[in-house]
Amino acid sequence: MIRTLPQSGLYKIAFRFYVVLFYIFLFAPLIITCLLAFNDSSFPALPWKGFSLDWFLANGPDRVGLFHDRSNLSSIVVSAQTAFWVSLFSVVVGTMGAFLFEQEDFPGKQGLYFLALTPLVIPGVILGISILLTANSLGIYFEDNFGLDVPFLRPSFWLVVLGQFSFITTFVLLVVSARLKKFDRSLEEAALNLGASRFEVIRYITLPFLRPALIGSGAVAFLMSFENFNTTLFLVGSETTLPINLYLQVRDGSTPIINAVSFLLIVSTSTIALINLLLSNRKS
Amino acid sequence: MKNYFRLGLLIFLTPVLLWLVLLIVIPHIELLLMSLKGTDDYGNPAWTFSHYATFFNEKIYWYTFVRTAVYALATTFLTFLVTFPVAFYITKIVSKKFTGFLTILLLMPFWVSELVRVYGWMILLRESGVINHILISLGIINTPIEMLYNDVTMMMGLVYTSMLFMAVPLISSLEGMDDSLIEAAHDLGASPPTIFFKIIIPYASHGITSGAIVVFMLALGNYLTPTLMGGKNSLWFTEQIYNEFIASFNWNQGAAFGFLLLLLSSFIIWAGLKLTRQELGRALS
Amino acid sequence: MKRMLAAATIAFIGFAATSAQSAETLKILTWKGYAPQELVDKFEKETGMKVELTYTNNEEMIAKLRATRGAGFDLAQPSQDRISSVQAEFKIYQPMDYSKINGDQIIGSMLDAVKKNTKVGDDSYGVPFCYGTSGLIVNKKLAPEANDYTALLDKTYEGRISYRLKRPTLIGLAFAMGDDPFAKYGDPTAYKALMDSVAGKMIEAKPYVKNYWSNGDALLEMVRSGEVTVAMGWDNGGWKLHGENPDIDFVAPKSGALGWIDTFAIPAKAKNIEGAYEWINFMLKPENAAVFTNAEKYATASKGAGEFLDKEVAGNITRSFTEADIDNIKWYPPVGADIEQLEGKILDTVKAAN
Amino acid sequence: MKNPVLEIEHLRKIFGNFVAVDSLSFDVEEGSFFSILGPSGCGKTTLLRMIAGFLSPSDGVLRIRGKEMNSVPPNRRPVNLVFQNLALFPMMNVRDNIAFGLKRQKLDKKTITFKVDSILERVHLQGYGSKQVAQLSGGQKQRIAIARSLVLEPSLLLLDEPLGALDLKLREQMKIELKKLQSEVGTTFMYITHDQSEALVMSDTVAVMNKGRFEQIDTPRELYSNPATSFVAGFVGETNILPVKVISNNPLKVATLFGLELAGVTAGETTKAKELDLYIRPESIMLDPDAGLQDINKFSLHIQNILFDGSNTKVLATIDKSDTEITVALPQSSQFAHIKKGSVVSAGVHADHCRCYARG
Repeated sequence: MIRTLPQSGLYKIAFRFYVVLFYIFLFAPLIITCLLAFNDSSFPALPWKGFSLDWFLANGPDRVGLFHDRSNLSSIVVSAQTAFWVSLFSVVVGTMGAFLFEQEDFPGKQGLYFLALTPLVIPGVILGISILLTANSLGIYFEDNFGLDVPFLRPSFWLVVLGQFSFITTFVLLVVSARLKKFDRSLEEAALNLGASRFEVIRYITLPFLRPALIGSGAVAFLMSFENFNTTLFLVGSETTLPINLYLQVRDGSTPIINAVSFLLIVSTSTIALINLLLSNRKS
Repeated sequence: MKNYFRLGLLIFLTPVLLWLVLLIVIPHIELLLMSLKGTDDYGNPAWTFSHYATFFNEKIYWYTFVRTAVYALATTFLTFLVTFPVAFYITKIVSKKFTGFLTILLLMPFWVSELVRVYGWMILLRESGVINHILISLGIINTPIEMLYNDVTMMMGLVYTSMLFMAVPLISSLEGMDDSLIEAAHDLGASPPTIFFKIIIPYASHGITSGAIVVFMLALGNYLTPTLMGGKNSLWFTEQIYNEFIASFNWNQGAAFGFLLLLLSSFIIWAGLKLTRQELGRALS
Repeated sequence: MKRMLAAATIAFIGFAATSAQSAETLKILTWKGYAPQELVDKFEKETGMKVELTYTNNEEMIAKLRATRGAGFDLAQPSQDRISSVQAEFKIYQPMDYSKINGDQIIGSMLDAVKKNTKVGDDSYGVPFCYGTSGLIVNKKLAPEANDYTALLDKTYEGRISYRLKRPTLIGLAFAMGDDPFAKYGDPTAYKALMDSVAGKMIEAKPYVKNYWSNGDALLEMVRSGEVTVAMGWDNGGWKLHGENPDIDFVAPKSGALGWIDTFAIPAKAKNIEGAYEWINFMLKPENAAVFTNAEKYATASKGAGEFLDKEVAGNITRSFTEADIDNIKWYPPVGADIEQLEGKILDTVKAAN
Repeated sequence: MKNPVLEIEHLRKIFGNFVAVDSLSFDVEEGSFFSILGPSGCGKTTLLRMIAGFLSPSDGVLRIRGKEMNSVPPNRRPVNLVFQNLALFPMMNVRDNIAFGLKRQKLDKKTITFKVDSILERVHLQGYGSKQVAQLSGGQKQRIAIARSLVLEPSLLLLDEPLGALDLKLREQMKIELKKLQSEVGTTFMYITHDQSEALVMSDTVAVMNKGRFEQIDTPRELYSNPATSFVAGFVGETNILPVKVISNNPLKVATLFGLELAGVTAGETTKAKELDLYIRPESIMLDPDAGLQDINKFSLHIQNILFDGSNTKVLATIDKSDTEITVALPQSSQFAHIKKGSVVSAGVHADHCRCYARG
């Protein structure tokens, strides 16, 4: 049954076979996507026509490689900027939320906590349209009554940031809360007792303790934002994020340039994951 | 002394309240209001339930609605079936040396955008795709088979997309399980199925619930996978909403659909939690 | 120190990120292929502006501009029949100042037609850019008989049929059934009855459809690879494929190809209005328009472009259209929002049907 | 009393309906080792946290060196607390832990280094500055926690059962070390414990606390030999308790339930009750007493069991022919080596050691 109990040979082999199949299932689409980024063909399909870096380097007129494709490059930049602001805001507010729910007491706390969890169970599409509708109504209101045109109340960079922030914050809140639960409150009292102000307690004691959770949740927030499609779809303005841009291309028909983008994404994220793994291994 | 701590409360409470009220509560009230706005017979703005009436009167809308819900539930169950053995293998069977490695390997594909993963499947499965190419060159088939654009493929895509969110809670709850529980059950003469159903599943139920909630939500609210991998029959409710907003310019109708989807997801999650006697707060943390 | 450096780097990235947009840009909401890289480069060199393109289609273009209330973009390219009703309801465009348009480079009759069709109140909103037809893209070797929209419902081509689940398909099939849907725009009840019967036929023939394509290149790839032999699509797509494979070509359906004109329209809150006019005039310059037509095979509204065209491009029309076919082109009249809503529901029904 | 460091008047703390600390008034003398001894839940931690400032009193006044503290936040009070679980900061090394409070006082680096080094020396941990907290042993952590507070030279050092987590041997050792340390540095220590031996061994003054009130404040010796209440008599040190009936007053004569008559003294609050509790310490029972001793109650003991524990060996025995079992200390001299299970021994106890309290 488990490693310490005797297992029949068939059981072991069947299990191992299943797990191998599972991992093949898991990686097949990614590997094939990466490989075809180097196929010297105009379509992301077999047969293999030879190795080529065209889809990264070519500069027209028949093929435009990723490094010369302005729309894809700029959407990568837009996504990175979005993810940067989203992770910054959500880590700040999520951490404050964690402090609020773990360390403070006030009437209605349970209800508010429940409310803070709901973004996880609201479909992203709904979140996107409800924020779009609100921003739109507010925008029209300001325009009609004050003649003001508030730029972030229409589909735009900052509306995307707000939309993603609205649910990613809950993830940060959960991760930081889990860490904060393990925090020994007497450390705080000890610091207060040694003369630290409340701010100094947070600065020198609580935040250093939370640091792994902050970094971890920040990284997750960055990736969630970088990848987000459902919420962004309705909020995106003229600055298209990478997933939206890729979607338009996949829907419109695909050239191996999408494979090239995917290859970059896969390689860079796995590198980050590996570095992360190595670092955490060395620490422990 | 009192004020001292109240100030702290205020500093923490304000941004959280701003976030929840401005970005969650008000937008959903607006969604509800929008779904109730319409025009009366003379074309003046009026409150109306007509958008909800449309939903119930047009067979096709609630058909899609039910279909989406059923498929999302099925996806959740299938995802559990597919990932549980792997989670079990990683935590309980494979030698401990490989546990970390296999877990990382399991997580890696999910760092890549859902779109890229779906795109990978499209390259593999389409009629002129890689699998067909290989099958033909191996002589197994003569003419290519279209494997994309049908419900089975779409389900597979949904399962693939959401596996991680089932695997992680399963692994963490199984990891927390002491092997000696299984050893003790074995020692007391329990058969493997008994151990599985009486010991392991109840122990992992917390992880199963939280995984199931997230997977269900992701499947229900998915837009990419059904649109790109689903076939000519596979209208998904989110696509319906998108169409109302984008193609038909009928925001009020779209808002009504959105609100119905929200009700549906809340109801199913509520029912699921009630059935398994768990609480949202615990299940998600 | 290390920490301060890290903080500074992060702050720098963040700010660099948000302030990088300051150079004068021209944001165009357009169709894929309507702004070839070659012309963008040339325009940027001439004016020093930076061009940003967002690819979209008619529906999304309108939805996006509605949501932004006409902001975020400096120029849009909707079809001429999709402007007036949307403008009347949502006011997302600003009146076109025709004095800033170099009218001499535009085919006169087409400019007048667009002015007339995009008129709301006293103002008009569109300038023609290119035109074309929807009809059939056929692999003549594999489907020699396909010459009307009805081929899309034909069991002979089972699993080899593709069309867009959008209004042109409904309209084309309605014409093929011997009716005139455009005549019924004014009578929603009659229009609905007609479209219901079209939808009935489509649902009946649904098992023969391979998939519903949603945008150009995907379809072309399926036809190119032989996955699809009969499709409803744009003429330029068929002609593009004809260049690669002579078996494939655009076929003008017997009951009439559907003619559309795509335009330039300036969103209500465009920032770079001068740039938008410059772009319009630039794109309609005969030599530039010819570059576009040679690359994308769309017919241009530019008057003098003919002499710059490749021979093979010029030959496309005569190959696909007889005189009678050209006379038989059904040009889209402006369409109302009620008609589009009604069609949306019918299309949903078709998609969801088993 | 010379300078009191801490003065407390009518201090109360109420949680809902529960009175945790009930109108306490007491002073703590400068430079003394003051312990509060009481069972868990008696309110001693609440009292301590009010002094440290983590709880605000419901009523009453709290002064340190004559300054009222009620409205002073914990980080401004001249008291420091050694936590039950020590609360050493795991994210800092030993030096940073000790320097934490000094840095908050914005002292310059040189002074901080100097102070940290000298306090490390004082607790015999020179050279441990760069160690991580996790690398220290239990006793070392203990000393670091105390050093971290002492380095701030507080008016009053509060210690909340800091030895609780240590094993027995180490605890014994630390008791002595703490006592020595206190007399060396001269800081006033206020020590909280439920372990009577810690309180008795280290303190100058012990307050026995029960249900939010002090039962007795006294020196350890007085507390042990002259407990003011039945609670103190029962809580401090080991004791045998026998229910008795009063036969006559002046001099007091009582009878146990099985009929043994004993001469005794009354203690604690005077009472007219006919039924009292008789407290006899195990070590006040003499085995084979000299026949010539005066005022001795005599009886025989039937030895049931011998609980050997070195110098602390005791026997369990029943009195006369009853079922009532008492504990008697057995000095480890050869004189009593013959006593075995089943032996019958004559015994006596001085009337002054038969202390009768009202039944509580």
